[in-house]
Amino acid sequence: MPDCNQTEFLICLASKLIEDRTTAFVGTGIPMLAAALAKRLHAPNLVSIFEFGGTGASLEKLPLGVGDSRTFHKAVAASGICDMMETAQRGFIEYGFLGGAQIDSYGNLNTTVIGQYWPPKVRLPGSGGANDVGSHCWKTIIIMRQHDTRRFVPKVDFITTPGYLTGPGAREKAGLPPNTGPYRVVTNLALMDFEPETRRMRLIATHPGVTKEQVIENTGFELPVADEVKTNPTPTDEELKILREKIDPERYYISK
Amino acid sequence: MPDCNQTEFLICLASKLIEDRTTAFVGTGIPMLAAALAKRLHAPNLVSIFEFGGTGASLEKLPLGVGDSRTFHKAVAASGICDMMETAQRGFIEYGFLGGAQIDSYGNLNTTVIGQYWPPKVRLPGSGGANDVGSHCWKTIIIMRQHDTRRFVPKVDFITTPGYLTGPGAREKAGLPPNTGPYRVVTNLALMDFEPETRRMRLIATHPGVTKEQVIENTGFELPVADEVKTNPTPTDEELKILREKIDPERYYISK
Amino acid sequence: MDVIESGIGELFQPPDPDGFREWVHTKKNTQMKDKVMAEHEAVSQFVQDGDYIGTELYGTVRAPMSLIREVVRQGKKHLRVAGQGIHEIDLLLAADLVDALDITYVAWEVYGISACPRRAVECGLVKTTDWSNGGITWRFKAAAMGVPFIPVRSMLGTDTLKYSAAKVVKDPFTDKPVCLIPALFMDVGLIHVHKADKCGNCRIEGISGFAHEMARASKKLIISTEEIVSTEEIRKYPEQTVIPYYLVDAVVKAKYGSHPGEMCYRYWRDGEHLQQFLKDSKDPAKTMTYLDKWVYGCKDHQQYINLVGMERLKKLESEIGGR
Amino acid sequence: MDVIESGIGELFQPPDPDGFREWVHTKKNTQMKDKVMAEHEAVSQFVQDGDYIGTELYGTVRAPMSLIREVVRQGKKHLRVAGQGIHEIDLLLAADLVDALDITYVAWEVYGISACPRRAVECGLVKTTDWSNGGITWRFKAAAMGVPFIPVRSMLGTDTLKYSAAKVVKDPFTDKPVCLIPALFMDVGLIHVHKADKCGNCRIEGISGFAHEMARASKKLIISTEEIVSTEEIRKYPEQTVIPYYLVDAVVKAKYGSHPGEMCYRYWRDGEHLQQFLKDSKDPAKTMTYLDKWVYGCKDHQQYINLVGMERLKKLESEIGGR
Repeated sequence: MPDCNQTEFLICLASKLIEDRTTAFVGTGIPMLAAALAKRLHAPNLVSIFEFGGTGASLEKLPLGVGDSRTFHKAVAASGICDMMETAQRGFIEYGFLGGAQIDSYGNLNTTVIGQYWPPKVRLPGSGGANDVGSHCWKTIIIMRQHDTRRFVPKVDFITTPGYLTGPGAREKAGLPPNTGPYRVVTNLALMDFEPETRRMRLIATHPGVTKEQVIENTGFELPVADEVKTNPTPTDEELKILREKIDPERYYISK
Repeated sequence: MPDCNQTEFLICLASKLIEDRTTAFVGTGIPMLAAALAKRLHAPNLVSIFEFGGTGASLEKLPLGVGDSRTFHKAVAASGICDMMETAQRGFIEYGFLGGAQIDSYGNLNTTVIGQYWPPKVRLPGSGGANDVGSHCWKTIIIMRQHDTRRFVPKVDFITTPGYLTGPGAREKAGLPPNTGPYRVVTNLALMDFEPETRRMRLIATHPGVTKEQVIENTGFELPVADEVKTNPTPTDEELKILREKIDPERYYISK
Repeated sequence: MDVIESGIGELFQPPDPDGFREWVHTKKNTQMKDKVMAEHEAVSQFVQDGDYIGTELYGTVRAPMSLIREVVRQGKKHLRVAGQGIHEIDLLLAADLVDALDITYVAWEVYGISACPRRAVECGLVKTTDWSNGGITWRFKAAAMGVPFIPVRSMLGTDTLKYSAAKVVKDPFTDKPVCLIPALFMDVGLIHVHKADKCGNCRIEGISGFAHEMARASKKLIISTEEIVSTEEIRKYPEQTVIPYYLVDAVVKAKYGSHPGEMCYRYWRDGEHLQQFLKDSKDPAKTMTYLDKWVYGCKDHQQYINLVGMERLKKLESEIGGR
Repeated sequence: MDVIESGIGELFQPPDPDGFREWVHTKKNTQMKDKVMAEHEAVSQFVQDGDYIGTELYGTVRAPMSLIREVVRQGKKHLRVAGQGIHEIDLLLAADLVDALDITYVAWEVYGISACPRRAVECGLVKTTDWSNGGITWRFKAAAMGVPFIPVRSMLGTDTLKYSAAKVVKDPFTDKPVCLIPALFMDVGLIHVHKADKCGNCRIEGISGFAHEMARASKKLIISTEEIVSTEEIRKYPEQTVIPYYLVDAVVKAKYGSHPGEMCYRYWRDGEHLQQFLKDSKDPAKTMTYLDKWVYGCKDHQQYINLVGMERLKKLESEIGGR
């Protein structure tokens, strides 16, 4: 591992998944840093969309939440939540970023409760915009800071946000827009995609120093492995410098 | 008849139907003049709402259409058509004004076609906002410039805008908001209301010099007569002066 | 939630949210880039024969008249058209470019009724489906929301519903009947605004009519604008952006683009011009003479403006109310 | 249009467009008149025990914090609450005023998760029904439209739907499943704005969040505002009015009314204050100490502001980004 912490590694890796000249629905936390980093490096034309109405902000200062004034500082538009959700619903948003307390092999996510619904053992924050992002964006990128069997589970306690649900065709059958769904899963150990035929999560790259076996061991469901497993790139000095000095100088996120 | 034409008489009469401190959904033509006159005389606190977004304009100059800039000159709000239609749909608009080529005894109005639907013998302007106004406003005031048997018919060729449809309870059964519907009909001969039990049009007042019999003769359906038939007030000199000099000095409407 | 009644009107453009999404994903570019082009280029590139098109607001008020004249000039055929119809739809009808109208109101308000739609519809040349004004705008709104329909409480119980393509269902929450209005995703939207930057971020002064909804309901969107402003200016007041750039395909500079209609806070309507057309419209030959002079006779909007003359335009500017 | 699935969540406020209309017609005054009053009067007059209330935007961003503190001060009980929940819902929960939550997100974003909702929900004191963020906002939008529901393509296929009170039906136009979100007509809406006139015509700078929808979905609407401006100023730029006067029942002047949250273009959030509360929230006793000091200990918003201190507030003003 390079001279950076896991969060920094994650952010840099997630950032590289964003293509230039696209739109990304940006949520609180790592997605904001990844989008800001991408915008300063390889994706200057990225338009970030925040669910409370900010479109195309400069991202000079890191937003602390999806409605704060930095989400629309020097933005091209500042509207409201319905407009943004409907923009996603109409198919205008390429990338969505999601996280969760639990994930299963189809990329279904739980951010609602641990245990039964009510009263729950642990009450989590809830969907927020996650369900909408996961329903409407073309490609959702899932970020999981802790890759372990408590979080990568055979069955999540509550499907807050749809992944591929029960497998191929299930999203469409449920009425979700076709050809949408989880695209990548980024964790502190590895990078996964979803195998096109089965829609099951698949290991495609590990972080430097992490073995395939380690990843499989820390996954609570059967994890297929791609024919060729690559090694994820270590953050460059430039990436780390921008991240630490420009994007999150107060270390709200990257110190975690 | 006073020294004024029928249009002027109509406008002054319609104007008096508007109570102060209320809202009125104002359409093109006589409604605009009636609202402007009411606002200058007995209803200074009237808030006029135009379907393309103008709310509470000063009405210093007469609008020539429901979207023109005079409909929101010094207005308190200038939004769009959906906001206005939904404001009516939520029950915020007291009065609506309607007209038509044909009307039946339940106050159903036709402004779409004479003859079959397509191809029609005569193509009329269409609903415009009339159907929405007639569906959602609490009290709709119908203005008919020509009271005759060609226009007051047993059955309209096309129900563009709902009156009481087929009678008591029919609006509610169709899904329209309860306790709404036609309130008064103002014509060049008389003033009618709708009998509460039957929801049929009823003669309640005639213009000076017009007899009950004349009104009945010019109505193509059975027209019940109220126990007491009043005589409609002649426009005052003040009303006519304001109407001619302030409201429609170019005589767009009142010369017709 | 049973369907109680289905309108028998033809659905000239059936709602297809998935098709719209797919179109956006494969054909629409979300890059912020310069989209300024001449009206000729915009219309030839983005309007095709057979397209379903919509215009906002309406013929005498902030309508994209310079773009409509260009559509007529290029003779785009077999169009299906929605929107409030006044002068703009008259021109399309007079030039015989329209096959079908989703119609709500085709008259000239204070001025009377134009003969163009009457002729076209009464002789059966143009098919119609009727909606209320709320109804047709809610169709744009449903599309703007990315859903196949929205429920409303208009049109119920009437022939407006019967001859439309709306449906009545029993609402599963209240058990009362509601009207479902099908979304109207358009091929092309044409909107005239006060200010836009070169990427297509737009501002509208005064009422916004149905610009918000139509912009979002259009696969291809051509903006004409009185004025082009810098993106820096747009970024300064982001809450004033009614139409964000990613919805827009072309930005056409068109000062006086709403003439002979008005543009609030800028210029008043040209009543003389409008009333002359209305008179001419009664006679098919005179209607063609009007088109020959004002549309075919001008190579572009600039020539049209020259023909109107600056004296007239300055007068109209002086007649509009301020803030 | 068969119902394919019905969420099993409790509908704490079933959609009733006719009831809302009747309420508007009999109780709401459409007269333009002076509605400025003290927060004590506004809350005591327009919030009742058992009311269903909503707040906009959320605890750290343009939230009606001074009004919420007044609701807590007056101890309004058995509330049912909707909205994004951060600091504002924490206060209501900490004071034990809430029976039921329509919940979408109750965490503090960058700062972590507050213990207040966890305690309240995990011990079963407060009932919940979950929605997505889009879902709950669309509930306001449906109410703002005056209809019983709107169709959306969120929540489908998930437990978010199963435990909500939404329904899935087959769309009669496309034959595909869509989710129907029931309208949420609220008893009371609380919204904090940048500018309002004394009648309640309001302007919001920057993003409008869900103010448009919530204002229109509320039977009673209390506005707090950073600044009161003249009606003449409002009339000059009518397109900037997000909330027209007729929706509003009370206008409360509350400079720094969003503190400890931010108010865009005016003042930045008070991070220290927020993080201190978040720490305190872990311990019920310390949570009460916070309430004692910052809510019960202040007779009104002015005293609260005095307690915060002008030095701190001036610093927050200097930290907010400009245009």
